[in-house]
Formats: sequence, structure tokens, C-alpha cells
Amino acid sequence: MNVRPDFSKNANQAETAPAFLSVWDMHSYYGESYIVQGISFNVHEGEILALLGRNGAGKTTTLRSIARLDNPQVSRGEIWLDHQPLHKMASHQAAAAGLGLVPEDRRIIPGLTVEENLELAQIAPPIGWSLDRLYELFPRLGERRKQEGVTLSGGEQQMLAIARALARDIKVLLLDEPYEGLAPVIVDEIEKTLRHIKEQGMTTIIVEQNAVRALQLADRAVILDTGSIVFDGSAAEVLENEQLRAEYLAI
Amino acid sequence: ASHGGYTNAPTGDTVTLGFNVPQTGPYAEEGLDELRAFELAVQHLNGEGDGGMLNTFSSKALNGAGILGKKVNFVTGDTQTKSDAARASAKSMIEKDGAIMISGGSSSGVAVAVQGLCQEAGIIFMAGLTHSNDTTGKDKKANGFRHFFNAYMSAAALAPVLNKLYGSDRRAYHLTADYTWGWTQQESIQAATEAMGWETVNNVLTPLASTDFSSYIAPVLNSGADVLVLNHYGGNMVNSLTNAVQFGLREKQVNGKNFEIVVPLYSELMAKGAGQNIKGIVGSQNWDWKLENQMGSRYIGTNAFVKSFGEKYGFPPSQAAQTCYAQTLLYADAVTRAGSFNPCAVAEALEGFEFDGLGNGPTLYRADDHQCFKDVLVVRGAENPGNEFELVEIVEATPVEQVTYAPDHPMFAGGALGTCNPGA
Amino acid sequence: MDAFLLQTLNGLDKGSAYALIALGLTLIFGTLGVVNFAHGALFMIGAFCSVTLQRILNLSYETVDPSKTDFLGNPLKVKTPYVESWFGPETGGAIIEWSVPLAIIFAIPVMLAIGFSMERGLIKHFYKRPHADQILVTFGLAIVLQEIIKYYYGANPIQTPAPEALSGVAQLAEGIVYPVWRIVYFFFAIAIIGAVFAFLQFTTFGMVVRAGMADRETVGLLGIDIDKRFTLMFGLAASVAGLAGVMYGPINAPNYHMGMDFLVLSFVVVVVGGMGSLPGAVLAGFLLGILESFASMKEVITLIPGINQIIIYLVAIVILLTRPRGLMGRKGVME
Amino acid sequence: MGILEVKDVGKRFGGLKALSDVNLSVRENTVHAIIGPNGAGKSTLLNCLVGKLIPDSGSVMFDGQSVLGRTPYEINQMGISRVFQTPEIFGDLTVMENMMIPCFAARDGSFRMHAIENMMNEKEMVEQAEQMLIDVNMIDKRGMHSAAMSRGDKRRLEMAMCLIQNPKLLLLDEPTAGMARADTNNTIDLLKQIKEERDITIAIIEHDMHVVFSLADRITVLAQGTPLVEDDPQNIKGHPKVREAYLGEAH
Amino acid sequence: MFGLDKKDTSLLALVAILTLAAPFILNPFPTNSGLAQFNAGYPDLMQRFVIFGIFAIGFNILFGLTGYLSFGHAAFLGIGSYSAVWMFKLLSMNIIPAIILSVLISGIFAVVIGYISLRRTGIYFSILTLAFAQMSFALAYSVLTPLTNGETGLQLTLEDPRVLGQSATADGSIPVTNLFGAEMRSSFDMVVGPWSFTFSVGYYVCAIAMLLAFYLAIRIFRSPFGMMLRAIKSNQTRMNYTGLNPKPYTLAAFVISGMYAGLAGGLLASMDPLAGAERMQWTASGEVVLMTILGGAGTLIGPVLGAGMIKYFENIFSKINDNVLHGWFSFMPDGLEDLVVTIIHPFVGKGWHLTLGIIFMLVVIFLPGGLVEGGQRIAKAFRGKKADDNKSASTEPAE
Ligand SMILES: Nc1ncnc2c1ncn2[C@@H]1O[C@H](COP(=O)(O)OP(=O)(O)OP(=O)(O)O)[C@@H](O)[C@H]1O
Ligand SMILES: Nc1ncnc2c1ncn2[C@@H]1O[C@H](COP(=O)(O)OP(=O)(O)OP(=O)(O)O)[C@@H](O)[C@H]1O
Ligand SMILES: CC(C)C[C@H](N)C(=O)O
Ligand SMILES: [Mg+2]
Ligand SMILES: [Mg+2]
Repeated sequence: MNVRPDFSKNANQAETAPAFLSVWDMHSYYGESYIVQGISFNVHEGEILALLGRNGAGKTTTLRSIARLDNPQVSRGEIWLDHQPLHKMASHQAAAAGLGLVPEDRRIIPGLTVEENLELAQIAPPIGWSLDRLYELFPRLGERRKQEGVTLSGGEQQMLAIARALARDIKVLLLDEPYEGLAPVIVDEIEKTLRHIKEQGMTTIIVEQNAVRALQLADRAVILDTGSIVFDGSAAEVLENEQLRAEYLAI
Repeated sequence: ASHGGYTNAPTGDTVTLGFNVPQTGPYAEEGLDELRAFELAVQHLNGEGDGGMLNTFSSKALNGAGILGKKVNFVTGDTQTKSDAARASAKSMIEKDGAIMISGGSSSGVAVAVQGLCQEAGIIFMAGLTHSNDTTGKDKKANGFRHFFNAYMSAAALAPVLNKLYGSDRRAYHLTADYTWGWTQQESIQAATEAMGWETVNNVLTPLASTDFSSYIAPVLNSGADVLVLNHYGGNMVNSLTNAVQFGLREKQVNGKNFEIVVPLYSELMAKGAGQNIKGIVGSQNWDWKLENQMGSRYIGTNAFVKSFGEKYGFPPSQAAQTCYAQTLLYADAVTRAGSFNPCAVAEALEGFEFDGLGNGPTLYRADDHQCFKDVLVVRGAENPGNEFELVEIVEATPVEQVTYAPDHPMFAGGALGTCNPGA
Repeated sequence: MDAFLLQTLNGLDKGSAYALIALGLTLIFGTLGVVNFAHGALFMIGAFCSVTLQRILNLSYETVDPSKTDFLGNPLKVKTPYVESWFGPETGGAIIEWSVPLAIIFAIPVMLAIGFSMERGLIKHFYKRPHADQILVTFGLAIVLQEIIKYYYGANPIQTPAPEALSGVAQLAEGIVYPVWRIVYFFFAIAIIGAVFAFLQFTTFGMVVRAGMADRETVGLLGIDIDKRFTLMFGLAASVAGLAGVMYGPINAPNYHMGMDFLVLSFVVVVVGGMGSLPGAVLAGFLLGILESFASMKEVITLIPGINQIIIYLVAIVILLTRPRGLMGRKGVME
Repeated sequence: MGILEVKDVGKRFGGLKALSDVNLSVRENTVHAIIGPNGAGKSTLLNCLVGKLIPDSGSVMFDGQSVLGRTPYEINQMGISRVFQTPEIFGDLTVMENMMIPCFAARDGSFRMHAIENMMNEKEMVEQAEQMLIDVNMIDKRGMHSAAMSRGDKRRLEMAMCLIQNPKLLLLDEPTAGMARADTNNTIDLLKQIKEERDITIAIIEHDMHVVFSLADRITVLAQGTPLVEDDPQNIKGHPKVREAYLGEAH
Repeated sequence: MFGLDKKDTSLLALVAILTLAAPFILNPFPTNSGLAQFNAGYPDLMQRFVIFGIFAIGFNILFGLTGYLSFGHAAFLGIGSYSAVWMFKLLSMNIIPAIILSVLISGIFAVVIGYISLRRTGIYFSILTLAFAQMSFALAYSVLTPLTNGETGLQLTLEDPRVLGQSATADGSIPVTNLFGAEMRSSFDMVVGPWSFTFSVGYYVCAIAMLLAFYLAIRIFRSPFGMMLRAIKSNQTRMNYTGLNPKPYTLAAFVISGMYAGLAGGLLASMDPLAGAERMQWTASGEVVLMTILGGAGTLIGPVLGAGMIKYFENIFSKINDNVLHGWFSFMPDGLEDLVVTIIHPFVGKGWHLTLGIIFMLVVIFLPGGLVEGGQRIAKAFRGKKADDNKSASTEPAE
């Protein structure tokens, strides 16, 4: 097992429990555009972290960097998940190490049915929720299991994307705007699910424009602005801090 | 460049010849053998090596000191067996390298196209491999000369042998490559064989790009034909013959006779490609390296050439090599005799020129159409090759009289030689 | 009637070749999304595997036979293949004679190795590049491979005959004979096609690769090492092409440009079959093979001159205009 | 009589009835919101209006003319513009070029060849486009390669492209999904302003109730392919069926 | 100038200078030096450079802008050539009517083929165009021989009517193609010391045609029409929902590029009055695709560079034989000389294809944008550090 360096002192918050996912001084580029400009933060096991910021702040870029996708390129920095150095891995290895990303544009695979999209997630171990259990959570998907995934309605696709992440046995769930395009009832539903899996020990990072909702769910919040962290603290703090909300979240 | 009243008149102490052969594509092997011969000829002209056929050539004008005292240089090009590319290559030899004579080619289409170009540019074209009647028929040009034989001659030489071997009561089925050469050869063979009593059952044109001929061969089985004539060359021929053998045509009995296959235009390079399948199959050739040994000293020059070539390259020359070698020597000789590189003077020296000692026996360069007349070989794939080079055995050397035709023969009608063009 | 039957057989046979080449091509082209202009070259290399094996088996030592002379009048050198001297002329001769079937065993590792190294070394970097770039690089590669073969083996065709037992003709019915090797080829093609289908149908491999082509990134996010599978797929396709080439040798003697001769046609076959559809490629291969055979019949040519030269393209146009995605194409693949 | 009249429209996908007996009348110069659970058929309905799908039954009249059987570009030329659920922009072009294309379409119709006129010499159009970019707060991105923008920005660009065409009817499919709160508010303002200044009708699909209730003059709730209720926003909010099927408890 | 902005004007000016001075630029080596082998400044090759440049520029209007990859463009080149040669046979040897007819006839064919092929997109479109071109080729090669003279190619003969000219000249030759009397074949040699430069009428006619074609291409690239074409490549759905009908735009681009090909074909025949069927074969269509990608698809100058490069290899490298090699390296000791020649041998002469294949691979691997990108990189390297310093400023996030 790899040993995780202790970054915790550098994160500007009081350390209580050892961090589960650590991002240390991460810099990311799209080609020549410098997007994420050296950010560090920690997430603890079983915690929900809200990653907030305006359009173009670099939230998606941060999640993609953590998930080790080819683009953006992480030029410097370290990412550790449960003692494993993610920054040395390719995306499929990061996934095997326990990372699950629900990408912002859902990325339902064309040409595959709903069920195949889910089966695909269960080809490489470790396997998480069973299909039956997923269909229970999202009955609409069960009804449409033979339909081609990309012909689902926007909201249904979002459900499929989340279900697909849960179909794998993951340790950290990265959600990029999971509520987008979902009917309020469904948002409630998903929120419930997130709380539920949190109780079972899931660690989550959620990026969401609906900041209030996200903050109500989250334990902690990190606010990004032009690729740097401008706030790292408890979710409640943001909800209380008028100025912060106005300046970075416009709420 | 224009000095001396004709295109590319050599000014320095060298003269440049252009050898334009297929170096890529399906005829590359022929092209390379032609190049070898050209190189050898140039060496001999410049007095290097053993002199090859210079020693046996009936004209003694050449002395190994180049042409008219100028050292012979050469440039080479790739025709890619495409008229377009061949013309481009020839043009560059003329425009860039100042070539004063172009030789080579291995497809009649290409030869005709390049011959046309040379006519326009005022350059002598000494055709290499081209067998279509049209080259010295409807497409003949005053600046163009062909040493190689043609389809008519093949037919004239083959017909009596076929008659002797297979009888006069035969039904022939033709497969023909769908282009000039195929057409004229088919026409010639059909005419010659019908004249001796054969019947032509069918003639099917096959696309040049075909690789699998099975769908053309299969109908032969039940057509009632007992002879298959393959008017194919190169890869086409290797494949169609292979296919025909696969379909059991050679073991077949029709009308109480053995089924026979004829490949009117033969070459040892093709024979090599066709391997076992070629055994016993009859065709015609312009020349063969065993000619002098087997048919006597009428074909003097053959051994001298085989020796020079064989020692340099390690294997005997093909007919392609021989014809290109001969053409180069003939050109040099004509220049020397004319005392000028002027194409019109050269043409005059070549027209009606009678010579011997270049391996084909006594030969005439006929003035009317610039076609050489000489004996034609009827050959057959060797049943038991004595060695890896003896793939072809000579059946007969058909005397020149038998293959000579009148200049106005209908198969060659249609074009005019025109007047010689010195260019510039 | 016989003529019809014969042409159908011929068509099936031509179709087998088209289908096999198209099958390999569509694995790369329709599944990995790479326009592989070097596929023909892989077919050609397969054929040259058997040429090479034949050469290896024919490796000989020379003895001088003073009683005979060579073409220059020197004493003749006689060659005896080592295999014959090791195993005796009987067995040795048989081994040489069976070189084409033996070449299958020889070709599989060779083609896999070529396929793997080609994918790892070159193609891998081109998945995300535009098709145009893929065309340029694979075309360049095809030329290079072809020229290398030409350099070593010359431009002329080289015969790779079938073993005696499998050549000759078989009597199929009264008055209907057909070359044995072509029948062998047909069944060989069917077997390969069946094996590939089974592999892709009864494993998740096919689905994963298809998904990977549609969206590599997401498949990676699901923990799947798609690169490895792509490499394997490429090796598989190269082997299919290579085996098609090995077995094709006895039908037409291999030469260095046989791949280019088939290349354009196999693209047509794949597209007519429909992008991304394996059954489509096979179906189109057989269909075009049969149509081409019938179009070469004298009766047909007389009716429509030149039809034999254009039939494939004509049919391709008609099919593509009436069925937007070819016979069985999937939506969104290379549209 | 509304500017858009949808009568008895039905649409099936295989065995699935995506729309049945949809009747809808959108009055001129109003904002008509269509809401409903995921998969209710909202996007499908929009697709039927713009020629992307052809309904199995029923009729769609716009401005007194039927749109059925017309191609998408013809329908657009009639005055209907649409913003998609996932942004459809010209990714290879710059933001400014993206804006110019609808300008030319408005000027030249569906096809006209200006092969030797210089695009950027069309002063008037360029100015118009720039003004629009200012309105949507994107002028600083005018030269940017549009594929490289964050998704919120793509959304805004697409909307700007639709607005500059001066459509009579603007169809918006979740225009603010994924947009930061601040920009969402800007968008609301922009739409309001446009509605006031121009002769425009807007049909909007949205799951963000804040947007819906700020803008809509009239709301149709679609559920399982049929309109559940159509009413004023006030009444919808309190409608029990709507709450149950769609809004959930929070609203 | 000419309605172009500054950058385009200087590009056009640069290209104009390069083409007009080509006889100098392409003959940098003294005639007698060993390197003269690399001189490309003889009329035929210079003509080919610009003619295939025209072909590639036209192809790029379709492919570079709309992304529709036609695999049958050589058909239009062939049709253009046949039309021109027929004009020489029937009308007169003046190239103007011949070229006009080439452009028109290829245009007509392009309308028909384009109209049908453009009903499909992507690979399906490519295969449709390929099929049409292969059919044209096969027919020209065989069945249509009365029109095309099959494999040999359509040639002029002394018996052609040439109603507005003469069938044969006084001395019994076929007359030469000309532009109102100026013969395409005539040229003038300028000898400067050991150098020799050839100025050919034919070349300058082609060069001017190329400059016009290039200028038109720039205008198209910068026009609303050009932008529409790029929009089609980018997103046809959005195009449709913006009220634009992509079909006529793509068809127009197809026809324009077909006419460019026709022009190239007509010029080819004007320079050398022979039209061979091979110029319609798929390999010829493939060649223009390769030229365009090699140079840089979608760029203005790229296709011209690509065309030049391929034609250079075809004509110069194929002519380097062992003899020439020995000539170059004769200064070396014998053993070394042979070794060097043996090493180079596979890559030149009959091996020129091998070199070309390797170049294709190297360019596309290391210069994803084609030769143009190579040029840009060199330019950047020259501008040096300065650009690097600016980089950090420009890489800040956009917001
Ligand atoms: N593929 C790309 N190439 C270049 N730049 C990109 C690319 N994707 C995003 N960017 C730039 O990176 C910056 C951050 O983008 P990112 O998608 O991370 O923002 P975000 O915080 O997720 O915004 P949003 O809320 O709009 O999704 C933006 O300025 C964007 O323009
Ligand atoms: N091409 C198709 N084939 C099969 N089913 C389809 C197709 N397109 C849509 N559907 C189904 O039709 C239903 C309506 O889809 P639609 O996209 O209109 O929903 P929506 O109301 O826009 O939902 P959302 O708010 O989630 O975007 C969905 O259940 C969807 O799965
Ligand atoms: C090479 C030649 C002897 C035969 C060739 N096919 C021709 O056209 O003439
Ligand atoms: Mg984002
Ligand atoms: Mg929707």
C-alpha cells in the first residue's frame, strides 16, 4: 500500500479526521489554457463536499482532473484517494481505485441500450449496486431498459448517469451538476439517495449551480473562482455569510 | 534547349538518353529488366565491359567510344504504367535532362502515348515492350521505332503451330484484356486461327483491374470450346491462367480432344510468376536466351548478350532486356551512320535498315511503318526445366517471311506516319 | 442452369474473400472508428507469410552436379531443401507441399504481432485525430509495407500452390465441377466469420469496444482499460486479414500490390454493408461477389456492355441511395 | 386564437406513447411555460414544433400556417427559433462567427451565395451581433473558439444566436440549466426585456421554478404525454396534482 | 487590396511572388553540379505544381470547409481533360475555348454527381463519390473508347477537323496548343553563369490561372458563403434550426470544387494534349486527398504545398538511380561509396514510393496540421522567446 503524505496542515481548515481524498497543489491545463491554478483541499470519509463557483470557474475541470481524464492535463500536483496516488493513474485505474464520476453532460453511450449502459459499468470490478436495486431507485430506467440510452429524456439520462456510477463499487462519488434538468420531485428523490448512501459511508463531491440545495446537503463547501480556491469551510458558514454568497454565488 | 536546329542537340562532350520504364506497379519487374539492359548497353557503347552484341552486330559503325565521340549518359524514369505519368516522366527527361532519345515502356498504351509526345517534341522514341498492332499501325509516328514484334506477327507465327499441335478443327474461347493491346491481339489471333479452320466460340472482355477470373473461366467449361486463348499479360495472365488450371481445364476432354490453353504473348518473367501452371502452354516470344544454342548461329549475338548480362546480373536476360538493349544499340548506330543526332537524320538512317547479329537473325527496320521484321519464336512452358531459368522451351522459330504483312494491312490501317519532327 | 449454379458458386467464393477482408476492415473501421488504408496491406502480408514459410521450408544447401551446366555454361549447382534431407524426401516434400495450410499456424502469431505493434506504435495516437489524418498515416504505412515486400520479394506474383490433395476439381453434381481449394476457402471463410461472430456475440468484448469507440472517455471512467481491448481488437482484425491472405494465395498468386487491389473494393463492401455492422459487411461481401459474378456472364455483358466493370459501384450507389446507412448500418457511425 | 395552435398532437416511439392528445394554444406576446416530470414529453413536443419530429396525428399551426411537413429551416424561416436542451452551437467557429450566421440567415433566407463578399465588412450586422453579445454579457469572449467554453457560456451563446434572429416565437428548452445563479437572473431579465421591447412570444421548458414563476404568463403542465392542467402561475403553484406529480414538497 | 485584409493580401502577394519567380526558385543548383538532379524548374513539372495546386485548392474548398470528403474528385479532372482535348480536336488549338468547356462540363457533372452523393453524409458520401468516379474511370477505360481512346488516352491526330484552325501544320505536324498564337510549348532559356532558368509560356499561363484560383479561394474562405460551409462542417443541426438549408451550400461547394478540378484538367490537357483514363482512377482521387491533408486541410496555402511536395517526389525522386548516386558520392573511397549508395538505394528511383510513404507518416505524426503547421512552428521558433513570454499572459482562464 502506498503511503499518503500529510497535506492536512496546509489545507486552511482544522483537521479532525484524516482526509480520505486529498488534492494537493493541483494545476490543470486545456492545451495552453491554464485553468486550475494550484488548488488543495481534503475530503473526509463519509463527507459530502459542495464544490461551488460561477460558470467557467473551473469546477468541471477540477472534477475531470481528479478523475484522471486525458483532458485537462494535470501539470503538477498530487491526488490521493485512500492511500492510493491517483495522480499516477490513468482514468480507468482511478476508477478501479474507487472513483466514480457523473459527468456534466451525462455522457450516455450512444448505440447502447439503458441496460447495456449499466452493464458496461459492471464489466470491470469492483461491482456495486445490482441492476435490480438501481431500477428500484429509478423505476423509469427499469421501464425503459431496452430503449437506446441517448433517446431518453434529459432527466432520464441524468438518472442513468447517476445509476451508472452507483453500479460500480466506488469510494468517492463525483457529481457534476446532478440536479440539472431534473424535475423538483426527482431532485428530492436523488437528494434522499445521496443522504442514504452517505449514511452507508460514501464520500461525495457535488458540483451544483443550485447552491442552496447543495449547501443544505453538504457538510463542507469549497468555492472556486477563476481556478483558485476562495473559500474552504463548512457549508453552514457559506449559508450564513452574506458577502460570500453575494460575491461568488449570487444568492 | 535549342541549338543546331533540333531539340536537345548535345553541346558538350556527352549525350543523354532517357530510359522510361515502369519501376512501380504490376510491370515493375519487366521495367527493371529493361533498365538493366539499358545500363549494359550504355556501358558497351562507352567501351566498358566486354562489348556484348557490339561484337556481333552487323554494322560496325560503333567503336566503343560513345556516340559520335560523345560519352553516353542516361536518365531513368518511372512510367508507373500510366500514360499520364509516363508522359510526365518523358517530358522531364526532355525538358530537364536534355535527353535526345527516349526508350522503354511496357504497355502499348504507354508506348503510344510517349511516342506521340516524342513526335511532338522532336525526339526519337525507340519503343521497348509494346506488342499492340497500333504502335506501328494506326498510331505510328515518324519519330517512333519498334524493334519488338506485334500481335499480328504472334498470330501469324502461332497459327501453323497450333494447327500442327491441336489440329484444324478447334473451337476457341477468348478472354481478352479490355484495352488496345488485348483487342488487337484478339483480333489478330482470331483472324489467323479462323483462316486455318478454327471456330471462335466466344470472346469476353475482362477489366484490366480484375484479379479473380473465376467468373470468366467458369462459363468456358460448358461452352463447347476446346481451346482457351488468354489475351492477357502480366498479373492478369498469371491469375487467369492459374484460375483456368484450378478449374481443371487442362485435364478436361471436350469433343473428344484434350482441352488446350494458349497464351499468345509469352514472357519468361510471366512464366516465372505462373509457376507450374505454365507447363506445356504455347505462346510466342520476340526472343529467348537459349535461341543461339538451340536454333543455331542464325541468331548470333544471343550468346554474347547472355554472357554480358548474365555475368553482370547473375541470371539470363528476358526478351524485354534484349529488345531494349538492341534498341539502344540501333539508335547509337544510326546516329553514327548518319553522322548527326538530328532526329530526321537518325530516322533516315533507321528507315529500311537491314542488320543482323543482335540475336534475332537478319532483321529489317521497315521504312513504311518503322516496324522491325524478324523471326518470331513459338515457345512452350517447359515440362521439366533443366534449371530455374529454363522455364520456357522453344518450339519453333518462325521465319520472318511468314510473319511479314503489307504496310497497308487492314489491321494496321488508319493512321499516318507523318513527317519526322526535329523539334526546336 | 449449370451456368447459373457455377456463377453462384463463384460469387460465393469471391464473396468469401470480400467478406473476410471486409470483416477485418469493419472491425477496425466500423468498430474502432479508424479508417485503415493499411488493411489491404495486412491481407497482402498474410499472403506473404505463406510465401515466406514456403521459402523457409525450401531453404536448401547446394551441391554441384558436374554433368549439367547452367545458362552460362558453368557446372550446375543443385539445391536440396534441408527439410527433405532431414525428414527424407517423402515427408520433407509433403511438408513443403502443405506449406499453405501450415502457414496458417505461422501467420497467426505474425499477424497478431504486426497488429499489436501497429496499434500500439501508431494507430493508438490516431483514435482522436480526424479521419483524414488516419487516411494519410495508414496510406503511408500501406505504401511502406508494400515497398518493403516488393524490395524483398520483387514485383512479380509468386505461386503458393495448394497441396496436391486439395487442388484439382471436385465433381459436385452431374456436369458441375468446382476447384477443391475454392470450396475449402469458402468453408474456411465461414469458419472464421463464425468464430469472430461468436467471440463478439457471446462475450461482452464487442459491446465494450463499440462503447469505447463511441465514447472512450466515459468507458475509462467505468474502470475499463479500453486501450488494451482496442489493441486486441486490432490484432484480431489483422489476423483475420492475414488469414484471408494466406488462404487466398493458391487462388491467385500473391504479389506486393494485391492489397491495394482489394482495398477500395473492401471499403465499398464495408460501407454498403453499413458502418459498424459485422453481419452487414459479410452480407454485402457475398452479395457483391455474386452480383459481380453474374455480371461477368457473356449474356449479361452483351446486354449491357461494360456492366462487369461497374456493377459493384452501381449496386453500391443504388443501395446507399435507397438505404441511407447501407444494408445494416448503425446510426451515427461515421455519418 | 394563439400564434401557436397545437391540436390533438400524438407521437409514439414504438410501443411508447410519448405524446397523446396534446392541445396547446400560445397567445401572442406571452411567455408560456411548459413544465412536467422528466420524460413527460416536453422536449418531444418541442421537436414536433420545429420539424425535428413529425407527429403521428394532430396539427400544429403557427401564425395561421401549418408547420407540419416543413423542414426545420423552413420552420425557422417562418419565425420559430429554438434553444436546445444540450447546447447546439458551431463549435469550430468563434463566438462572433456563431453570431453572424443567424444574421445572414435572417438577411438572406435559407440559401444565398455570397461567395466573394467579405463577411466582416457587413458593418451593420457586426454591430448588431456585438450588441447582442453585450446583452448576454459575452462580449469579452467574441473571438473565442466556442467549443472551448464552459457549458454555461455555450448556453448563453445559443440563446443569443436565437434572439438575434428576431424570431416571432422563441422556444427554450431548459435555457438556464447549468447556468450560474447570477447568469440565470441575468437571463430572466434579458428575456423580460426582450419580451417588452420586441414583438415576441416565448415558450419555455424549465425545471427551475424560480425561472418559471418569474417569467411565465401561463403554464401548461404536461404529464405522461398529455396536458395535466393549463393555468396561470398562481393557480399552478397551489395545484395539488401538480405538487404531487412534479413539484414535490419543497415548493 | 482586392478586397482582402492585410494578412490575406500579403499571403496572396507572397504566393504571387513565389509562383512568378518559380523558374528561379526551383532551379537553385547549377546545371552541371550533381545537385542539379534536385532542380525542379523545368516547364512540365512547374506546370504540374500549379495545376495540381489548383486541383487541391478546389478540393479544399469542399473538404477543408465543409468536411465532406470526396473520394472521386479525379473524375472531374479527367472530364475536364477529355473536354479540352475534344475541343482541340474539333475546334481549334486555342486553349481558351478548351478551358471554358472543361470548366463547364465538369461543372455539369459535378451538379449531377453532387446532387446525388450529397444525399448522404460522412463515409457514405465518400463511397458514393468514389463509386461514381470508379464508374467513370471504368467506362472511360473500355466502353467509352470511341470518346476517350481507352487506355492509351485521347490524343490529337493529323486528321482531326479543328474547324477554326488547321488539321496539320504546313510541315505535316499536329499544331501546338496556344493562347491566341502564343504557343504553350515555347519557352525561353536564360543562362546565368552555370545556372540556367527556363521561362515557359505554358507555365505562366498556368501560374496566372492558379493565382486567380487562389485569390478566389481566399475570397470564398472569407465570405459569408465560406463561413456557412464551415458552419456545416461544425454543426448541421444548428444550421437547420437557424433557418439555413445546408444542401444548396454543400452542393455549391461541391460544384465549385468540381469546376476547379475541371480547370486543372483543362490546363493539364492544354499543356500536354493527352487525356488518359488513369487520371480518373481512385488513386488519383486519393492523391488529391493526400495532397490536401499533407499540406494542411482547411488552410489556404496548405493544399498547394501538399501538391508541390507529392509532385516533386514523383518527378524528382523517381529519377535518382544508382548511376546518379554513384555520381554524387564518387568523392568517397570506393567501399564507403558503395555502402552509402546501398543505403540510399531503396529510397530513391524505384523506391520513391517508399520515401513518399515515410514522409506521409512523419508529417502526419509530427505535424498534425500538415506542412502548414510545420511552417508555423518554424516561424514561431524564429520569433523566439518573445512569444513564450506572452504565453503566460494569454493562458489565464477566460473569465
Ligand atoms: N476543452 C476545453 N478547452 C479549452 N478550454 C476549456 C475547455 N473546457 C473548458 N475550458 C475553459 O476552462 C474554464 C473552466 O471551465 P469549466 O468547465 O471547468 O468550468 P465550470 O466551473 O465547470 O463551469 P460551468 O458551471 O459553466 O460548467 C472555462 O473558462 C472554459 O472556457
Ligand atoms: N427517439 C426516441 N425513441 C424512443 N423513446 C423516446 C425517443 N425520444 C424520446 N423518447 C421517450 O419519450 C419520452 C418523452 O421524452 P422527452 O424528451 O420529450 O421528455 P421531457 O419531457 O423533455 O423530459 P426532461 O424534462 O427529462 O427533458 C421519454 O420517456 C423518452 O424516453
Ligand atoms: C508488355 C507488352 C509486351 C504487352 C503489353 N500488355 C502491351 O500492351 O503491349
Ligand atoms: Mg461545468
Ligand atoms: Mg427534455
